[in-house]
Amino acid sequence: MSLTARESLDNPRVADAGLARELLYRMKRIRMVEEAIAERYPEGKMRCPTHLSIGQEAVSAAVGMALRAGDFAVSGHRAHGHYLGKGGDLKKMIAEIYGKATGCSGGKGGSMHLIDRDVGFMGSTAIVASTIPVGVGLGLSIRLRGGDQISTVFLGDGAVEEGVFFESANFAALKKLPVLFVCENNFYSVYSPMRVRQPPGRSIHAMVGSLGVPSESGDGNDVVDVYTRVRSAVEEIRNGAGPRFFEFTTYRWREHCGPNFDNDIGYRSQDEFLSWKSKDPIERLEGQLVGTGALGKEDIGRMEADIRHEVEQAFAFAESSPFPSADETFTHLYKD
Amino acid sequence: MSLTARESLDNPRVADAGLARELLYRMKRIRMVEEAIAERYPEGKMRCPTHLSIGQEAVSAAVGMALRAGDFAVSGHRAHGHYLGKGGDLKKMIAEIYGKATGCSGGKGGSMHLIDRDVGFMGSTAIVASTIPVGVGLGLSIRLRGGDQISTVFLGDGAVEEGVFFESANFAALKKLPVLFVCENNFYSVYSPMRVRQPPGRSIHAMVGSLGVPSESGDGNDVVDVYTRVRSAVEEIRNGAGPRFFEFTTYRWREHCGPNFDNDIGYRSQDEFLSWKSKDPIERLEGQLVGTGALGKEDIGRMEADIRHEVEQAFAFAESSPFPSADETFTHLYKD
Amino acid sequence: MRVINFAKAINEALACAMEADQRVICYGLGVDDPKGIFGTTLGLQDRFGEDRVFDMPTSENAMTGVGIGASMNDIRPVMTHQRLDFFLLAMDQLVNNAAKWYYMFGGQQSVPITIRLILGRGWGQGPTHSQNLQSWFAHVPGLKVVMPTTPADAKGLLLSSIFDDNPVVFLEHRWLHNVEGDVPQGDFWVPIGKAHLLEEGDDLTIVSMSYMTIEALHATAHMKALGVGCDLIDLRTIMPLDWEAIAVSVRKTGRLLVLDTASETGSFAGEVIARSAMHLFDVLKQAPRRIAMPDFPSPTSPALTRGYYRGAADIVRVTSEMLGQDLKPDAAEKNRQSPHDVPGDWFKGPF
Amino acid sequence: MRVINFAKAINEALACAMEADQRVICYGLGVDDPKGIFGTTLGLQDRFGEDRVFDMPTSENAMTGVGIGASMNDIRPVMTHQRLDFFLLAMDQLVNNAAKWYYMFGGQQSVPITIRLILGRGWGQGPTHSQNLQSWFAHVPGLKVVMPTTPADAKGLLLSSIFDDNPVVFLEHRWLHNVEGDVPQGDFWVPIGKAHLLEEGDDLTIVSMSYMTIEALHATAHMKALGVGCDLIDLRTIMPLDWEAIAVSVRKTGRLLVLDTASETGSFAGEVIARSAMHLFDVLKQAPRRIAMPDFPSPTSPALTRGYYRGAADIVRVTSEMLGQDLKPDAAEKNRQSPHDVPGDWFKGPF
Ligand SMILES: Cc1ncc(C[n+]2csc(CCOP(=O)(O)OP(=O)(O)O)c2C)c(N)n1
Ligand SMILES: Cc1ncc(C[n+]2csc(CCOP(=O)(O)OP(=O)(O)O)c2C)c(N)n1
Ligand SMILES: [Mg+2]
Ligand SMILES: [Mg+2]
Repeated sequence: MSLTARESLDNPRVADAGLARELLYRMKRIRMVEEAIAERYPEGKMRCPTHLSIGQEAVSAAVGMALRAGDFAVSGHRAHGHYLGKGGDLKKMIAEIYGKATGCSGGKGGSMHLIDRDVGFMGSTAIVASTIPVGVGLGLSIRLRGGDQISTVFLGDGAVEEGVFFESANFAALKKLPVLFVCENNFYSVYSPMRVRQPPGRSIHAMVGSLGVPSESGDGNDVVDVYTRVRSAVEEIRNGAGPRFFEFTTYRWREHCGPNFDNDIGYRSQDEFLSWKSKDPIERLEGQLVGTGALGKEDIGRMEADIRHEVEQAFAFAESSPFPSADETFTHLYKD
Repeated sequence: MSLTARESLDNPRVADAGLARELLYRMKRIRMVEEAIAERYPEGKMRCPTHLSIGQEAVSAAVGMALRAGDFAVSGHRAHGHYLGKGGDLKKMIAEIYGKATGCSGGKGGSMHLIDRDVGFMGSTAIVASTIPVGVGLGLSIRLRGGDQISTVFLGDGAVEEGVFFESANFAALKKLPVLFVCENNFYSVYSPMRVRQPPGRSIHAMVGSLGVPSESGDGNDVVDVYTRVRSAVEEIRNGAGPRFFEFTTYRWREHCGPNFDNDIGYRSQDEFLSWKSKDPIERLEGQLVGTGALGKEDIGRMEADIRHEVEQAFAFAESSPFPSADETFTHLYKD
Repeated sequence: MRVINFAKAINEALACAMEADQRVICYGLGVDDPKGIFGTTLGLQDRFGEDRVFDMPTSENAMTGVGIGASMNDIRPVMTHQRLDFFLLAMDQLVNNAAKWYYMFGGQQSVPITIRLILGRGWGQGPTHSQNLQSWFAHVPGLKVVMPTTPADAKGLLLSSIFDDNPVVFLEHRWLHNVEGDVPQGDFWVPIGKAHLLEEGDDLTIVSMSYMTIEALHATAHMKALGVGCDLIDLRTIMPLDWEAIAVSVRKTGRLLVLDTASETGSFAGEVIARSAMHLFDVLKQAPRRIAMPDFPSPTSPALTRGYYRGAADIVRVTSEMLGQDLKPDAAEKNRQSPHDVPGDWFKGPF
Repeated sequence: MRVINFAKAINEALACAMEADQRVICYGLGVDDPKGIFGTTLGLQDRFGEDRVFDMPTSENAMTGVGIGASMNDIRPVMTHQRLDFFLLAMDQLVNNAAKWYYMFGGQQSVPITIRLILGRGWGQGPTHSQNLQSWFAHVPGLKVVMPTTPADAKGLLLSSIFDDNPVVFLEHRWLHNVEGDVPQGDFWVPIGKAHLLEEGDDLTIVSMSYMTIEALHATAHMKALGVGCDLIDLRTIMPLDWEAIAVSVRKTGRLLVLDTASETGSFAGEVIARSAMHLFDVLKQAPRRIAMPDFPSPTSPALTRGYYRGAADIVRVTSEMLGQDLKPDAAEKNRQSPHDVPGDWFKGPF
């Protein structure tokens, strides 16, 4: 495509609706997968801690699209969106959450431990910040082996508080490694607001900049903007410019872990939630595209139907897949 | 004293030579203690890893003088100067290095594990950066208990690379704790120059500033300037302004660990060493004081004789002190 | 006395300590959130204020050091982590500082902190949320390691831990939080270092800890009905170890089975067996045994955890082998209705 | 073959691995400095370049994760720390990531990294520079734990470790670096998981590891002269453990003494004794014993370390007790001239 997403949308005459449509599709797909998980979670068949990213789809969709399949990515506990955005296999993800043998980790990992090496999704784990140096190490490996891959590290605003983030950013800057850090600042770590975790008035991206990693912040609910900026950073990283850091503000709609809404329990307000809901990245882009006539209601209906079908198939696949056999508990300790 | 040190020296008419004299005395004392250790270390009676601070005395002398005995301080492996600057007992320190029962840690700690609670020197340990959060926790205790004490954390440019430094600075800033961070940037961590550890062009103090701890840098070999700036920061911290960070550049003259010079082994140049030696903080102040007539050669001779006497006594005390009895190996596991 | 659950007992101990002593503070991720660490810290911030009860940044290592430093100036910190696994980030502060400070400075300054770590199990907690590293802590001279089973012990031992002058690692098993029992009201201490003989019998000594003691209670009840009597020793604290309680029992029964919530190799159960082999060799009638988790990470899928975790049936099976009797191991599980990967019907996941 | 020391043997293994395989990299604080990690990394940067041999920031946790990440893209990192104690900062990466990755992702991606940790002792290394935590590593499923004694094993096992597809913790005792021995030239591997029978005898099985094997060699030589013959099994790798080698020997001798460089409680020696009690109960003629360090931090003063460390005389003393003979323990130390707190006259401190 010859124009950046931002240009295409700013300039309806030359609008490349294909790009925006693709971003919309990717966001909707993540949303509908997550909604389906939320809906079915109470059945008690997905028996593992599960962190949904509903409300935060824009970053996953845009960053995933800005990367190549050969690029690497790692993530943390809230990884469904990152996995899907990067091109991870949906069926295998749902099967993994169901603990099935066909899951992307053979049932050993669950929702918090996803992998799809075929598309460079090298792993997500549940210890906050624990994959950050792993992503930097993948960046080091690229440097050592040559080539123009990049390594992407997804992290949250809570992960920024771990010393290992700081150490990892320092090393990435020191060696000018091809690493893209993508921080989704959703203002909470579990139920803890920023206020009890980071000094007032401190900016995450400015701080990271001063560590030596060029940094910027952006609206994480503006998918086109996220895509545009990340894409150009990715090009620079590929060309040897060294690491980059993005802080994208966004908001998690549902509870930290599990399927429910929890604005009633007191750690955040219904008003706050509603104000963020009104900035829904999906409605926003959909509104723009429908408004400019680039997409019709019908197109959207078709898109949703396609996704619904895919999601249903994925759940059917997961439900009908076998559980791992009992002796699988005792395999994969060492690689021979 | 009614004038700050800087004012007094800048303005010879009102010079308070007493202050400068005291700083000179404190620096000389640290230097002469360390020189005596270096001289006697090859005898093989000080049987523990020993990190000398010769060349870096200004920071220890000035910061120690800016603090009250009731203030806390913690440090790392290179702590002799900090301990003495804070008012730690010289005899007990030398005895500790000799492994004697009369040592400040009863022989259990050695050079790398010093303590003198009577003057608020709460401990130094040999794991890089490990006492940084301890110092911040002392700051928290002051907040909880009330009062205008402050807690001082001595650290090196290498310690800045540990994630725990970052975490500790974040917490100190978050809670606005009465913590003074004093970083002696001597450009090396063991034999490793900055270049292989931190990104080019990055400023430690600017980075720490962006974490949320107001920071500045200064010439760590200008003892009066160090004193003046730290002293005013200490007042602000006492008055509730929250933590402060200082990066003072300075230079270690001898090998990282042990008594010798090692400019010949290749990790740094003799030229570099000589250029720093020409900035000797002691010669510098002594020159100024003698130059302005504030001190005579004779005064200095007397000062040195006093110190020499004290140092000799300390070594005599250490040498003549008993070793701890064998069963002391098996005490102090738990406090009853 | 009245019946309350383990979580409430912890909550009472914290409140009681903070009420009695201004120096006690309580912090950790989520201590003041609506869930209050599985209910254990609910209401504390309202009662004792934000200075003494506070949330923290996700900085496990520094925040451990902060507690250590505060404790040196006469504060009594209680830090909490929702899973032990997160605390792996803080081993430097725990081991290099907290455990050694009193010794390495010649007995001048101890570090009276209490670190509550919650041990996960089941509902797909998986490899990074289910580790039980008590043998690590027991191997570090200078630490005390407490692992209560009953609500009363949870309360009494937590109070003893908070007012102990040394660093205490206090391990709470997630599957115990809803276990109910009689708990004395008010200021109630249980001494650190004393085991508790929960059942008496002459045929076998079972040494256990934490959640495995619940499984052992099921097993011993089942076996008692079949005429087999066991001493069931709930260690309560593994460091210091109440070796005398074990020795007395093994001298009586001549048979030893040790249970552990951790992976088998290098487990604390192994330490107990080693000591019995070294010091009770002549009274042992047969080889001692241990039941611990397999030497594998914990898997996530319920299909995989079923064969991973050990419980009452395993205890009965091994006892059968030791005594040469068929004690009907499978029947020992029969009355328990919940799926194997939840502690009881009260647990609805996800955490 | 020719005689070289342990440090040189490590150096050869590294050079050999890097020569043979472009994927091998070597990093850690000071690997390229003039001292070259006690000589073990000297010359490597000159030979293999700054990309493959590099110093690092003092960031133990992240740098472990960096190695883990690199290993996932077909790099073979060898990371080195001058003391195990510093590596306590990296337990999260080692345990939560390296050890579990292969398992938790269903066998799709292993983590072939080698982590060299140096164990300090003597010359006032003190509480924070002398820890021996091999039993921690052995308790974590998924890790391999290697503890060579001889220069040949150091070389052969390091090569096996580097090319093993799993994370290996490679523990080098500082007091072994100057020990000399025959070492084969070139590409020479010793398999992980196989113990080495260093001495043979029918009276007692001594199981040992790392530096304690040197003490055991002094002790067995002394006892042999007095007519007492011991099997001396140098474990070489504690995980996987070569249990068969131990079992064969104990079946022959009926007597077991296990040595360890670590604090006694929770030591790996305890694990070996527990297994012998469980699996060799009927062949044991008497209670097994262990000799390990006391359950105290290591003190600094030579006056305090003298009674802390265990050596040949202790081995002879315990053997005397076990066999009911006076084997003259004190004489076992007599020929050794250096002060007790240095490995030999070559050592002049300070590190
Ligand atoms: C080391 C560690 N500490 C604490 C936790 C508990 N925990 C799980 S998710 C989470 C929140 C992290 O917040 P953030 O990085 O902002 O991610 P978000 O959940 O907002 O996506 C925490 C603290 C953990 N998993 N690991
Ligand atoms: C956690 C840890 N890593 C590595 C070391 C080894 N070490 C001892 S002193 C030192 C240098 C630290 O440099 P810096 O903080 O600048 O202090 P300086 O020696 O220059 O005074 C290092 C890396 C250690 N003691 N602890
Ligand atoms: Mg967040
Ligand atoms: Mg330095």
